[in-house]
Amino acid sequence: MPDYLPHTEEDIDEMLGFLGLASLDELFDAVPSALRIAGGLGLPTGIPEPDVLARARSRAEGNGARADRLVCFAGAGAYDHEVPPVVKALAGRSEFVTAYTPYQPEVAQGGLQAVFEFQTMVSRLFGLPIANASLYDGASAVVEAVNLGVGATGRSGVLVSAGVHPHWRAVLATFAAGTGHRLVEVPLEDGQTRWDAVADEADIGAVVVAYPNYLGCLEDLAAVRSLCDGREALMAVVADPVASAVLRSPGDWGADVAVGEGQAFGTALSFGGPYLGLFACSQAHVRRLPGRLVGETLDADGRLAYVTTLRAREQDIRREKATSNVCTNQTLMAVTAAVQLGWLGTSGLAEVATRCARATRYCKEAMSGLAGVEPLTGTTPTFREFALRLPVPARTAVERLAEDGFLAGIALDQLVGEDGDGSADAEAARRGLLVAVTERRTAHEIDRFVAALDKAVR
Amino acid sequence: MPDYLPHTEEDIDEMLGFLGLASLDELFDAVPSALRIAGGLGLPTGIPEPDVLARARSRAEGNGARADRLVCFAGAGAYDHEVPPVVKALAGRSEFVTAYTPYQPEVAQGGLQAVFEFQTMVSRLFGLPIANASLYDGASAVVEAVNLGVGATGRSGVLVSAGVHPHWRAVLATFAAGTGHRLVEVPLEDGQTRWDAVADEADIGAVVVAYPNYLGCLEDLAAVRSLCDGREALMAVVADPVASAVLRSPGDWGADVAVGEGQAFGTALSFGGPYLGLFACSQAHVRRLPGRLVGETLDADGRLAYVTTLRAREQDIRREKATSNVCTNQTLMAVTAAVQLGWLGTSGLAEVATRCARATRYCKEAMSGLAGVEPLTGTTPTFREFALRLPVPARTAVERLAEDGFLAGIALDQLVGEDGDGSADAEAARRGLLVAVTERRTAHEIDRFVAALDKAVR
Amino acid sequence: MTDRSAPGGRAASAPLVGRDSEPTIFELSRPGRASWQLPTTGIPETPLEDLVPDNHRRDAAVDMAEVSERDLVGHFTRLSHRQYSVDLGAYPLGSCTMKYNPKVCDAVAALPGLDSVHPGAPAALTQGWLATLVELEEALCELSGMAAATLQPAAGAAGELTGLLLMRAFDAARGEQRRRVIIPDSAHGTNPASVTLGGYEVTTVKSDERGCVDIDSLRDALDDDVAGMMLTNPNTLGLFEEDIVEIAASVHGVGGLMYYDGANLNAILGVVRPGDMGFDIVHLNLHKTFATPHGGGGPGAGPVAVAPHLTEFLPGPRPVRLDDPDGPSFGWQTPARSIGRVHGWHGNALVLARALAYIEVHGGDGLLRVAERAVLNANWIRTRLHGTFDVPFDRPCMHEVVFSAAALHRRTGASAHDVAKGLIEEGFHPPTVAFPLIVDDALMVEPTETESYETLVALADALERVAARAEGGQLSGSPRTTPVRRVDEARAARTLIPTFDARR
Amino acid sequence: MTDRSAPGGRAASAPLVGRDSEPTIFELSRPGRASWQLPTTGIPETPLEDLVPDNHRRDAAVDMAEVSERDLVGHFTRLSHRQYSVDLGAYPLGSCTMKYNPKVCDAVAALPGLDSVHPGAPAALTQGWLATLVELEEALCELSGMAAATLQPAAGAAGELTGLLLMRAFDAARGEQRRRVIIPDSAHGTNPASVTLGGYEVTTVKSDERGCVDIDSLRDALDDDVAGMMLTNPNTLGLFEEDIVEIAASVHGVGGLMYYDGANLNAILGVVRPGDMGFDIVHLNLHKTFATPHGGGGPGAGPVAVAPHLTEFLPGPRPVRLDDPDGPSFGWQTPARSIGRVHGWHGNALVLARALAYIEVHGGDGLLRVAERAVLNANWIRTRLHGTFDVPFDRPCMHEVVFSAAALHRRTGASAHDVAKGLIEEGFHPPTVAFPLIVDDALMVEPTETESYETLVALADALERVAARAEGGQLSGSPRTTPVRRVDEARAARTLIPTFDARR
Ligand SMILES: Cc1ncc(COP(=O)(O)O)c(C=O)c1O
Ligand SMILES: Cc1ncc(COP(=O)(O)O)c(C=O)c1O
Repeated sequence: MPDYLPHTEEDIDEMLGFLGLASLDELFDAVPSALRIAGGLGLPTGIPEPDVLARARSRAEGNGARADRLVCFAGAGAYDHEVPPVVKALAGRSEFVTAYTPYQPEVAQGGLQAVFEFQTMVSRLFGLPIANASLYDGASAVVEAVNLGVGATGRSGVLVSAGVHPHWRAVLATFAAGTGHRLVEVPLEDGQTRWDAVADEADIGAVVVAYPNYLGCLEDLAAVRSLCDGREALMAVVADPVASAVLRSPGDWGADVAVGEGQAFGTALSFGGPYLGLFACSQAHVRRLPGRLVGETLDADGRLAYVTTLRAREQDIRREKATSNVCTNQTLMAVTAAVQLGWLGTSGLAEVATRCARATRYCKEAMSGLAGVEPLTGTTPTFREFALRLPVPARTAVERLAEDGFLAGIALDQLVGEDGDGSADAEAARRGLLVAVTERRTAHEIDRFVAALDKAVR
Repeated sequence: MPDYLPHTEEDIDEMLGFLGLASLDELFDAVPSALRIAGGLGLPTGIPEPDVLARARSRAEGNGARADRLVCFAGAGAYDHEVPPVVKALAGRSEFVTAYTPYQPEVAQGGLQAVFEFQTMVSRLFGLPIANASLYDGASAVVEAVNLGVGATGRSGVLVSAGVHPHWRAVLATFAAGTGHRLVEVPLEDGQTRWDAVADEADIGAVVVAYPNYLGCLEDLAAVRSLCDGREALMAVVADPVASAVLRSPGDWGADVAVGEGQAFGTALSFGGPYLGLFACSQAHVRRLPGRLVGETLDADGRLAYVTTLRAREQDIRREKATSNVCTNQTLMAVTAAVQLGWLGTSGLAEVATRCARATRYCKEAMSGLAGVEPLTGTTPTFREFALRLPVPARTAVERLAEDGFLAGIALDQLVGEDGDGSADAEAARRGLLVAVTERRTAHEIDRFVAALDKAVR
Repeated sequence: MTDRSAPGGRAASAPLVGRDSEPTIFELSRPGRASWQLPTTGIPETPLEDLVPDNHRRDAAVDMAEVSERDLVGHFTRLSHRQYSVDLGAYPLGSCTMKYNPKVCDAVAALPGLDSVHPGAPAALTQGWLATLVELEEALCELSGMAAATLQPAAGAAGELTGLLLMRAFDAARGEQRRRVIIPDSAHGTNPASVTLGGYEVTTVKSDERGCVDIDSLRDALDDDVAGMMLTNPNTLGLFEEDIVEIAASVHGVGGLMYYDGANLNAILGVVRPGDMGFDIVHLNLHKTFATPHGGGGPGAGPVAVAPHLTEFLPGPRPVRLDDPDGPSFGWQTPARSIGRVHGWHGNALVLARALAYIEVHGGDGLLRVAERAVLNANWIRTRLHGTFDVPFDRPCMHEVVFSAAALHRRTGASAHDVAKGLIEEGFHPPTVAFPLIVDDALMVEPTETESYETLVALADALERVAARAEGGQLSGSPRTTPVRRVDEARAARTLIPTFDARR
Repeated sequence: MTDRSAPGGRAASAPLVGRDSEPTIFELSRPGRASWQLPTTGIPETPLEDLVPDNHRRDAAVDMAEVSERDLVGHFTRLSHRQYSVDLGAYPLGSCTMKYNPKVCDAVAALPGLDSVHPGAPAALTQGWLATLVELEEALCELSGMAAATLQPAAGAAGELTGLLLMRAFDAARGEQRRRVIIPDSAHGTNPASVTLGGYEVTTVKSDERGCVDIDSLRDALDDDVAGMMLTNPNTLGLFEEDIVEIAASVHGVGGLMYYDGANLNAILGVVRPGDMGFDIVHLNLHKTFATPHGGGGPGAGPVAVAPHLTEFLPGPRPVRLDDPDGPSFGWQTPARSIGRVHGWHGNALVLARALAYIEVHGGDGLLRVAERAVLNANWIRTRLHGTFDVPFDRPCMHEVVFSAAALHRRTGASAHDVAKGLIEEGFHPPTVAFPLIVDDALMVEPTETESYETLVALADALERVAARAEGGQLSGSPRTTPVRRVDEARAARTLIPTFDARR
């Protein structure tokens, strides 16, 4: 059966002859024979495409949680938003999909311009003049924001609100082991960060706050700005970009850096990746910007052209002194986001955000009426996600609701840590359910969901 | 909610102003007001895309016979062949999909060259030097073949083998009402045409035979050629293009015209359309060729170029004297076929045909062993399809087997006519089941199918 | 410039990096290379010799191109870069209605539950498809003002022929055998061709100085040998036949039927219905009005809707609603005096599904907006270019406008054809040229409703620049910027090379 | 030539009909136009004022482009025509492994049962995904000769950093705090950058005259402050480090770990495994070796596989097989001394699914063929162009070969950069230039296994023509045939315009 290799027997013979070799094996003469794999790899032999597809389909059948089967109320940074066929068709064009990083701008104007437009859109959304061409995901964008903050101030202390997504804080902590940043977690109360709890912390280079935070709550960013002013620390806002469509922008609140997860703009749930790390900052920090940046310029004929720029920051030139080690990023998702935002436009973007807020309010109100169910974050305003305290473990509720056709949300203890630590907090987390409601959810779905939850928690 | 119309209110005002009109309504002043629709169309108002998709999905759910749910043993001119993702990706490129007929060759070289390649492939497959750019489907190709034959000979009698697909014969008959052709059906015996039954027919312009015929049987084309020679009639072969990959080509048998249904080359079952009418003929008849033809030429710089040619045959120039009224054809399916045949190549095309023959043989042998089940066409060799006589009505068998997960085939009486005519033949047809087995069917599927049939006919 | 048609994986043949030709797939081919992969089946590998009798078996495999999947992809992707399309830019081909087609319709047509259904499966297992067809038929009847429709015809021309056979059947049923069908001289070429195939003779009536059917000529042509008249309205000049009621009455007066060529329906969606104008038979070009992409030449679909007195003749079997509360909701039915099948199965089903999606997403309100914007756009172009080209029939048009470059031609030697080639250099696909035949050097512009005001302005600016270049005698070398320059059509017909094998 | 960036639906900005610029989407925008459509939900239309407190609400909507769906499609389709890609032609970028990616992998990634799964759904509802991840991990371990792997890292560089943190954790667990990591001077830039982020200092060792690690320099650099060494093998010159066993032994000898940068794994698939060479930590660039299309810059995936002594430090939670015969087959587990998460969820899952499909379709046998053909192609190019460009380290290479245009540069003034631009005019994407840094005027060619012999010949011919043009001093104006000509990179950095709003 053919594979993807075009070499005919004659090709191989002719090429080997040209090289003066007798066999393909001799190509590997440099490899010490003692190291060579004897008897072939311990992998099955290749199977034809249709069989591969059939296997993938059967695995896919094993995913009960498909959004086309369970109505999705899960969020926590990954949202079931509308992606129209037109966006898939455009972002899926093979020129965008099968290109490399635009090292040769003359034949990469298409991708470069799309990223330039993406940068402009992110810059406008976050209210900051500089936005890069993407990072891996929201988590990695937070890491880079902290690195920038510490690098810019020379102070390694970082205040991190506990409202930042638990996974992202975990990633921050992992990488801080290398960079040596001193992360100080700032606790929440009723869904808002208690900055006063860390009033004594000194030597702070950056303050990180999420807006809205992972419990869906709006934080007081004016307070964060003055905290930063007082300490000459950089203010880094982890912004939900859909919320940013109706909330005051990070830039407007005075943020130096704004980061976020861009999955909501045209990328499927995809079991968590590839997603899209958004990164924007003020002009002052452009030379510390991680990742790639596209700029406008002219060609030899004076014609407008685009090119990756300020390359001197990057590791291929700067090596161990680079501002970041990011090389391959998530350009295709950035192009996708540009297409999706182009499709939404000014009114559609606002409309999606407004509809999310409406649907969330509708759902939250209905749920608060259920016996034994109460909001976890008191009366703090939430945007498109909220946390409930259930009378039963949230995991149990999720399990039961799956049988009724709903992915009910994310059990907080699953998000916070795999096992919990047996404390009272852990017990609270076990009963916490995080529910997200996007513009795709209908009143009918929500009504049924509320009824099913009512039944499930009895 | 936005629709697809780009006009803003200001655009409309400005444009109306430029035209000196006060309202959009005035654009229709030429339409007598008595005729104007009062109170709008009796259609629902528009619904947004996601709702449209949801409705289409729910209709799709209503199709139990989807080939992704029922294992498909149905054929009769529409086959469940392998179409790889790469063919869908290429044939689905929007440049091919959203272009018009190539009236301006300078900006249509892509589509023109693809059709030129398609013509070459069909010409090679059918063993005839001329092939057109496609007709609507197999049925319409037969009609055009007959029109060409009658036109070329000036004789309106046409011998049509009863082995030609019953629907296609029906279409022939429908259109013969206009053209006045005298169609003479030639009966089958054991799946082969009894030409002797029409030995006395005179004034014959064309003889039409299918190879293999709709019951899957191979016909004696040498006999047809001598029949045509004796009457100076044109020999028109309705060829299954997959079978042509391993059978002697129509051209090789001496056919003047070869037509066929090209769905098997990359087009989905699609509930019967759009499919692809294949048409090839000898050099002698090129000026009677129906439909479009792409030819090679040069541009002003002497560069190779493609263009639709011999346009003088076509109705936009020839009007009532045109060789055919076909204007819009099935170019996209022709391009698809070129891609699919490019993917198959010499070896793959032969392989598909061989595998069909093998799978059919495997299935036929297993079925002939079933109690009460016997082949309908005796020992006549069949290729990738065969007919069985069942002890129960075939429709009943199809119904029962659907419950076991199979689309068991096509009940012959359904194919021959909606209601049958109550005769003994009709009774035979009622118990006839036409089974097709493509290269996609596995031994396991066939074994299960045979077992299920065994159960179903008891 | 040389004609390098070298094999190898260069993108040179894509316009992106130059204007070299793309070799044919046969030139990229190399024996022994392949890209197919087929499923594992476990079926015994019986040799072909045991499966096909010797006298039927071909000696050698059919020689196809042999390429790797990589080269297949390169080849067709590069070809696609040599092809203009609606998705790349405006395509103002008159009579063709090259509007933008919403991608949601593609998504509907690609649903596995629609595209993988065998057409011969029993009705009980295809209820979703039957519902699709019936709902579409009902919508088309509402839009055309007719009683019932067949969805079988695969294109407009197939619809025309179907309609003419319906006329025949109607005639025959009343014991007549009329011989003539009237068409205006402005009619599309498929009309007369279909008339012939329908077994009728064409009687052509002239257009008057307003571009409409000349009523007197029509009256002269009418007698009881006339089976009917074929007409588009708006006609192929983009003009509404204001006397349509009178025309229909005259034809009906001699016992003829009125046939509506629906290729121009886009102009009157929701405004006026063919049935209300007096038509008895209507074909609709779904690939024009209802946004099926044209596929570079097809597929389309040409359903035919008819007035009550003709429904019993419609092709069958037809998808119908059933009444049985216990059985399935939809089934097949063949009308009592059906003319028979006109398609191998049920018509171009996926095109029909797209059309239904298009109608649903627009709704009755949206379809009216379609017509309004289409007509607005055409009139804006007409008025704007009024001084640049002649407008032979100079009054408000419907969805398209026919200019004439005849005066320009006489003055500068640049024909409509040259103008078209000049416009290509400006980045636009040209309008239709040389149709309708009754206008010398016709340039037929149909902007469609999906083009924006800015695009219209840019198009008009471009046409003005081209006209100015014509005055300067600079058009003959156009286009210069395309993958190939002006193509020698005469040579193609003279030295016919219809396949790679015919190349010398 | 003017820089007309006019709005309007022209395809002029597509190379098909010319070289005009495509306006930005913001220039195509017009207030009030839109293309979004959202589902009908029946949810009460509470005003935003009641949903978001005043002090949090923004005053005005974010100003985005406002275009119709038609213009959106035109814009991005035209942009796509201004973008080179593997699907259009050969892309011999050294170190990047731009092979053709089978479309079947795209089809797998697009399955609704994979791409619509929420990453936070419980394990019981995501068994198919867990199976995918576990099977991929097992295959990668077999290919690399390692014991276990994390699939979380989103790209090669993320994998590197993960690997360095594993080193730290390993060090810490044995109560040490080593400070240095050794890398060769030929290493990819991400290596040193990752070392810094991992909290280590970089010690660079020189390459010897054969292009390999200089063993003596290495020995000099080694002491018990060395946490480990990062190496690719074949190295970035495309050469196999023949002394790898000795190198590994030396590093292990001082208690250091060996890190394998798997970006070049394509060369040795099925031939030799990093584990067998003595490596302890291996990252794999799935987007290079395992055929995920590179997306114009990403996404990729950089799983990290480790030897048994490091598995307990791997990031978590990890997908694992479970033993419980009654429960689900797969679950999540966090290793005892895990360094923690390195990704927001589970890694670039759809990329991982593609890689598994790629491995399955090739199988163990096919992957060996991949390596053989890749190496064959590179050596053919090396030998063929041997006389045209210098080959600084002139001996059999693996999957890529580094030429130097230094001599040509001195002689003619044409740099590697100029050669690259000249090659574009020939229809090919250029090789990597200016990397690796230790070669002057480097031209690094990696043909990959999916390019045919004919393509190699065409590429070599083209490079020879370019070299000849360089001798004739004709390269400085290249490329002439592209949508834009040579781009002023310095100006972009000098006058930074990173957004449309920064345009003056
Ligand atoms: C006015 C008119 N009538 C009829 C037709 C024929 O339709 P089709 O091409 O679908 O056969 C066309 C198509 O161009 C047309 O424009
Ligand atoms: C040798 C080598 N190492 C590491 C990398 C970094 O991988 P990534 O771009 O996936 O981060 C690359 C990518 O170009 C490479 O070529």
